[in-house]
Amino acid sequence: MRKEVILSTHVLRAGYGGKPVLQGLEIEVREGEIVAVIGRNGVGKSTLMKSLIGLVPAMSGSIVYRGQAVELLPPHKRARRGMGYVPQGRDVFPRLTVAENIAVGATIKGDIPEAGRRRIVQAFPILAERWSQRAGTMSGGQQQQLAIGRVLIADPNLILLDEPSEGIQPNLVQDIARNMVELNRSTGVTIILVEQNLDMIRAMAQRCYVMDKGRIVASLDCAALDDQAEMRRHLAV
Amino acid sequence: MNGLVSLFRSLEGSQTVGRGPGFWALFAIVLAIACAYPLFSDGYTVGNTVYFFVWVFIALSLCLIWGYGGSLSFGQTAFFGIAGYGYGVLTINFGSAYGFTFVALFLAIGMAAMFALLLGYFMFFGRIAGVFLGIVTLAVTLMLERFMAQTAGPEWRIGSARLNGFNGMSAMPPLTIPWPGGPIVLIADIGLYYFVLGLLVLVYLGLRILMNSSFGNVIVAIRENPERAEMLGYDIRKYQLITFVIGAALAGLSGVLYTVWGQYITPSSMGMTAASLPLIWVAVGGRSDLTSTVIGTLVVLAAFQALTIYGSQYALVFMGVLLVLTVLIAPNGLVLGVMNWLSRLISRYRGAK
Amino acid sequence: MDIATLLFSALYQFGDAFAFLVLSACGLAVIFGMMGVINLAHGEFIMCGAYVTASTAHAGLPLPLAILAGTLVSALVGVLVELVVIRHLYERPLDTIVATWGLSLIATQGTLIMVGSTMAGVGTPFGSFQVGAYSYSIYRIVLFCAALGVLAGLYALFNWTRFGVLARATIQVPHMAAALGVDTRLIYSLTFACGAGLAGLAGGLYAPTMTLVPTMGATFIMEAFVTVVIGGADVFLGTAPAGVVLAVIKSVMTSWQGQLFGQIGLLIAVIIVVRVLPKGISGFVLRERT
Amino acid sequence: MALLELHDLNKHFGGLHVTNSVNLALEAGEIHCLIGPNGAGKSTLFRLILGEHHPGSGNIFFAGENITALKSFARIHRGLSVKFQVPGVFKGLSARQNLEIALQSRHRGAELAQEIDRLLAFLGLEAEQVQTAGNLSHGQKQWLEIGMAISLKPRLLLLDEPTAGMSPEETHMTGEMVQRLNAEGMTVLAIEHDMAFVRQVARRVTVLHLGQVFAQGSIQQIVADERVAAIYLGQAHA
Amino acid sequence: EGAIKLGVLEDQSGDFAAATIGKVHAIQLAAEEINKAGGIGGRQLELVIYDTQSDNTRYQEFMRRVLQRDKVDVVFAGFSSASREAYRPIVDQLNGFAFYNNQYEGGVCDGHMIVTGAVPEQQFSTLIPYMMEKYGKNVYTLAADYNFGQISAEWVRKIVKEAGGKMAGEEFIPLGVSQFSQSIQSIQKAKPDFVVTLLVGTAQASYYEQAASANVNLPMASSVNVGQGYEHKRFKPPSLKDMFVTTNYIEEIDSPGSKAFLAKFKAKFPNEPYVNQEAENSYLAVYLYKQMVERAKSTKRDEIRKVIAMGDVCMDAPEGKVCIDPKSQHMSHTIYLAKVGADHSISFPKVWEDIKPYWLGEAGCDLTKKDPMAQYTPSNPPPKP
Ligand SMILES: Nc1ncnc2c1ncn2[C@@H]1O[C@H](COP(=O)(O)OP(=O)(O)OP(=O)(O)O)[C@@H](O)[C@H]1O
Ligand SMILES: Nc1ncnc2c1ncn2[C@@H]1O[C@H](COP(=O)(O)OP(=O)(O)OP(=O)(O)O)[C@@H](O)[C@H]1O
Ligand SMILES: NC(N)=O
Ligand SMILES: [Mg+2]
Ligand SMILES: [Mg+2]
Repeated sequence: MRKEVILSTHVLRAGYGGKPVLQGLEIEVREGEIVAVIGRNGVGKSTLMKSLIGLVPAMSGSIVYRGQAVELLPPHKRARRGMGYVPQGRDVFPRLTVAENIAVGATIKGDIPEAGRRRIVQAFPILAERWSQRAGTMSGGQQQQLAIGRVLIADPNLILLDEPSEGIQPNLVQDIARNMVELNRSTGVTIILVEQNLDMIRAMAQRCYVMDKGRIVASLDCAALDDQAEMRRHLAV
Repeated sequence: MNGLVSLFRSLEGSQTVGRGPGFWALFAIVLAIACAYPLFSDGYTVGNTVYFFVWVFIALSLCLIWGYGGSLSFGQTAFFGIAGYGYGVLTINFGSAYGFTFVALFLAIGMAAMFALLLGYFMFFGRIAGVFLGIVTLAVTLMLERFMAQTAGPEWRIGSARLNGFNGMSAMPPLTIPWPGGPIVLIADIGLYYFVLGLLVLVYLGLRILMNSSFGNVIVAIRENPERAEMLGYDIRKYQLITFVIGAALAGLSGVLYTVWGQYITPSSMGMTAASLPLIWVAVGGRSDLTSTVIGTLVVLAAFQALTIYGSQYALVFMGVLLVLTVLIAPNGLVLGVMNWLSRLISRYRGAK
Repeated sequence: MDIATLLFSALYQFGDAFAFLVLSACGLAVIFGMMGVINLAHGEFIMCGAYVTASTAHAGLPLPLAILAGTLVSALVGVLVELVVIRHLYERPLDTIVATWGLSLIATQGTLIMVGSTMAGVGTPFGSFQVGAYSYSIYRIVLFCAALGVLAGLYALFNWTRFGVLARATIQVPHMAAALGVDTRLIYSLTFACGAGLAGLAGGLYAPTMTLVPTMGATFIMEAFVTVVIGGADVFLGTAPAGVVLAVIKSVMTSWQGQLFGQIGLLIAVIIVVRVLPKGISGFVLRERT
Repeated sequence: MALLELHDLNKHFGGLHVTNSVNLALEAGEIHCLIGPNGAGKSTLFRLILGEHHPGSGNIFFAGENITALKSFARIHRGLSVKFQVPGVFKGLSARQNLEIALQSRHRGAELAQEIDRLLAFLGLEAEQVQTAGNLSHGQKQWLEIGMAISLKPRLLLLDEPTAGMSPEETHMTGEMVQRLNAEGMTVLAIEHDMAFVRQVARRVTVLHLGQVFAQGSIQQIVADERVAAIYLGQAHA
Repeated sequence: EGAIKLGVLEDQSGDFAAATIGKVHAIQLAAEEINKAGGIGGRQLELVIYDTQSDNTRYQEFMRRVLQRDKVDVVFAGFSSASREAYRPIVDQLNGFAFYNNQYEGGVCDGHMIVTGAVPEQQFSTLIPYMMEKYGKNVYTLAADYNFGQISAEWVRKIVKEAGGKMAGEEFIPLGVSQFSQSIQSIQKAKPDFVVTLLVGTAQASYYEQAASANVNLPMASSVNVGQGYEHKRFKPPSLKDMFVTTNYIEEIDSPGSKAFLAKFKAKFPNEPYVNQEAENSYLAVYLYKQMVERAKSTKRDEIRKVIAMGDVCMDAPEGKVCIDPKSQHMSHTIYLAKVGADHSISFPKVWEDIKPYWLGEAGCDLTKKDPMAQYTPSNPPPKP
């Protein structure tokens, strides 16, 4: 039996200051899937993620999440319905400690759940080591780990990951990919992944949207990523 | 001809709104009107316009330091006051003969600039930035005010000039041009009007050239990201200090002109209210553009005066409402907002053609 | 005069200066430190608290309840102001200078028009006590205790409660806080209300000891700003030590050379502290970690 | 003679020993990559070289001159330039203005305009030149910052994760760019986690771990080093 | 000939509003009465009123406006001395004519100005000796730290010394200060017999409440409180207990003239919180102006000054008889000693009639001969001819 559609967009247009970046974009993601979104710099991948979580308002079109239209909801309500967002560039709270950053991530849970805490410090031991360091003083890669941990703590149903491998050491990229896949297997969490790191996509995603100029131009099987000709056709610079 | 073109080119650039023949034609028209209108107007209007012009210099100084340079300064009125008192002390002691009032004008501005050099060195080389800069400058200003306010006693005199405490210093001679047939005294009327208008045009154009030069670029770069600017090899402290001193000189010019206009200067010119008003004018106009600052300052001054005249007890309430609405409706400042909107309209119109 | 009397009088003067500095500054510190908003209408929130306290006291409410009423009304006005004006300005904090300046004009003149140019005072409760040759007002001790209480309460609120963490997160990266499920609008409203309420509390507490006029807020402003600046961006690590340092400077300078020196001493302290610790006291405390 | 020499550089943050007696010599004309786990102290080392942080002890020599006590801008004047890990563009200014500010100390007038155009084309940002830099996408900001860094024509270019957020093709292009600049005589020190890039450009690689130089050698030697695989590369690259 | 225009520049908002709104009302009342009774020499009196918002620059703007644009015949302007000094150069420059209807530190010797308020020699030469006789010779002064406070304190010092007393201490308080714990202690330490409080502005008035709650319990003497800021009405009793004030008018004065004035005032402005001395000064100034214009048959300043020079410009004001001194163009007053009781009721232990503003004239200011357009102080007197 095919799983339910957890998230879909219909002719979604969204952008900044009246100028749409997303030009009638359509995606459909099923429960438990890991879907990657790829595309060149500036085509609108991050804009898509932001409009899914609600940080960039939809100008027209709709976003349906678990059967309900959410495009008019503010971000915090979407988060409360189970969406989690790891932004590009990390955006940790610089003057809060690691612990406090995670506490904010856990806001919809109330307190930091002990099980969740154990899970993330297992995945990212550095977080436990630096539990009361101010996040702004962590190294780039440490911040990235914190940003991911901060979202996982709330047990989201859908995780929006915007270039999570950026700035992370290679062996940890593999670990993160493995961890996320494991999480996906064990909890059925759905993941939308924007990535440039093909290894990570291969390690995680089953399906892959190719984006260009604010539209989805192809939906591929991730196996196709190895097909140089196919890739060049879509991502030609 | 080529020189003229390159002069115009240096007046335009990405740091200032307004370019091209259209803008300069408008500028020429406005200037012509400004030159002609005293001939058709009464003494009060002319004197009052001079009064408005006087404040434009301090507004421009803040536009430079805050709008372009990103350093919030509550200290402009300190420079204003120092130069005002400086002019008073000099001219009361040495009189107005042989054009000394103009020497005093420059010396007084020099005093303000020197003070700014000292204060600025202390702040910028101590890497004080942001609100802290605003507060240090405010503290200095208030200290000057408190100090001057208590100088009523006879012991507070410099030469024959009594500082005269809170009541303020008065009876300094106005600007006086020595002339064969008897000196020409520039009281707050046509003479002073043309003098101040001339200064205003010079300062405005001069600042346009400055801000569109590579110096201006660096100033703006420091506002946007001081660390990056330094990593491009600019000694940001020097640039900030120079801007601060230029700004102080402009504020000082304002102070001297104010003193000359009313033959009066008082510690309350350096008080909390006086310190915040230029911020208001500049912010309402649009702090990151010279033209907006000039227009904005004149508009706010005129509007507030008109409100005070016709608004009776509601005047201050209206002013408050006006300020709040401006900030809410025109995020970049009223004048800059309107100008941007106009230029969008024009480019759309051009595009349609 | 014996040492004990001298010591007590020095302590009393210190406590008095401390209370005034801290109570003046707390509301401002919360709004500036937490939200980055420079609230030039701070004095008017104080005035609001004082006016409400005085009028409810005239109406027969016991003073503590009247002060509570003053605090609450100020907080409510704060919510309103936040909703209508401040909310739209978080992206451009410098514009809040203009907006709050405007609000302060409206508040001062509006009060003058609606309530009149003065309001009758309520009188200071509790009377006085004698130590050595001097007699002191008991109420001043109450003010000192109130200042300590407010500091402790604030510290607990912002460091030990979830609200505190969420508020600080919201101020730092608002969009990210929202994306993590924080209702940022609510947080903003509550924080601003907290600052406004604290200003109102200061007004209410000082109402019995002061002239009640629409412009009364102005007399708190300088002390408030000075304390906040010396404290630095982190309200809770900064305000208390700043209050201590400044109260010492102020009370020593004032008793030595009079009020003018007390005030000039404060201003010089600002300049020196900012020069030595460009990020204020809290910046210094946190320097290792930033 | 080495262009850049670090002698026993130490830096502490509170109790954390972030760089621990780092010694490093960079020959003029080489492309050197600095790799190492997150938090190893790589970015901190850059900040020390640039004068953003000051070392607790140790010395920095650039072209034979001890620059340890110089202010940042003075080091830039000596011929250093940097692209930071988190792009620090002038957010409120257009992309074009950003480049103008970087280029104006070396070019004037019409020549400056041409130079900007050339650079914009080179960075692929022509379409975005009037866009406010703060509104560029992450990758575009990276490109812009790289453009600003190279426009100073430094003797030593420091790149902190230049290809983060770039697609494989773009990473490759960046590599080619670095090689071209190097051919023109620029020495490059780059921090990267992207091994494809490191393989492409690096002649020598230094691995930093826990603030110490952990290994050094050619890329082949480093990749073959099991200890490096254990702490950093993992199996995929081994 | 049209109406006679009287410009009014007073602070109806801002810091000083509490003490000055009543001045505007008093002028309006007088103008209405005069106009009902046929005007000034048959010409109606027209008021041109601007709110100067307790802001010196507004005085400068509007003084120009009333003189040049509105072309008024005379201006009534100013509360604080700073505001007066701000507009005075403009009046001089534009050859205007202005009344300053305020009690102040004294010393303005300017032919373009008439001052109807009381000056230190009138208030202190009466008050200080009385207090010293009654309470003792050890005097402490607490004064606002600006011209008014400093010059008044100088007067107090001089008079105390002349009367064989001694200054137990002196403190000057910057304007806007509202906290007095340390000052209160300094006073207690000095153990004076009474305190002269020359506190100006609403903030400084907080002293009384704070001193009372610390149980200072010393008699107080003032030339400025009660008469100007009606503190006895605003503070809860007994904080002003045993305060003695010399004033030329307050609404409690129980003479027929005062009662009639008060009745008319309250009828027209029922919400007026208090009718203070500045209101009465302003009120009588309008009538004084009427008299002078009618006698001069002109509104020209020079003609009016000729009338003043005769030395008999007097009138029966609500306070009693007042006359203009030709040398200084200041006014003689009836000085009332007001005593504030424990319940804040006012009694008048003593009244001095026809106290002259003698100092300027004696020091060498003679406007009938020479117009220096300057302000002098006891330590900076006019140059001897
Ligand atoms: N705040 C903003 N205001 C205006 N335009 C923006 C803003 N943010 C991004 N853009 C523009 O929108 C387009 C898409 O940006 P987006 O960040 O979605 O790209 P992206 O696909 O994520 O690129 P990258 O791979 O570089 O992260 C870009 O051209 C960018 O310049
Ligand atoms: N101001 C500071 N206060 C405390 N610790 C700091 C500070 N700055 C950096 N650190 C710590 O120093 C270590 C080195 O940081 P650095 O940014 O140099 O790492 P990096 O090697 O660049 O890592 P990445 O690859 O993740 O960017 C980290 O553990 C970081 O948490
Ligand atoms: N004139 C006064 N009281 O300032
Ligand atoms: Mg992106
Ligand atoms: Mg790094």
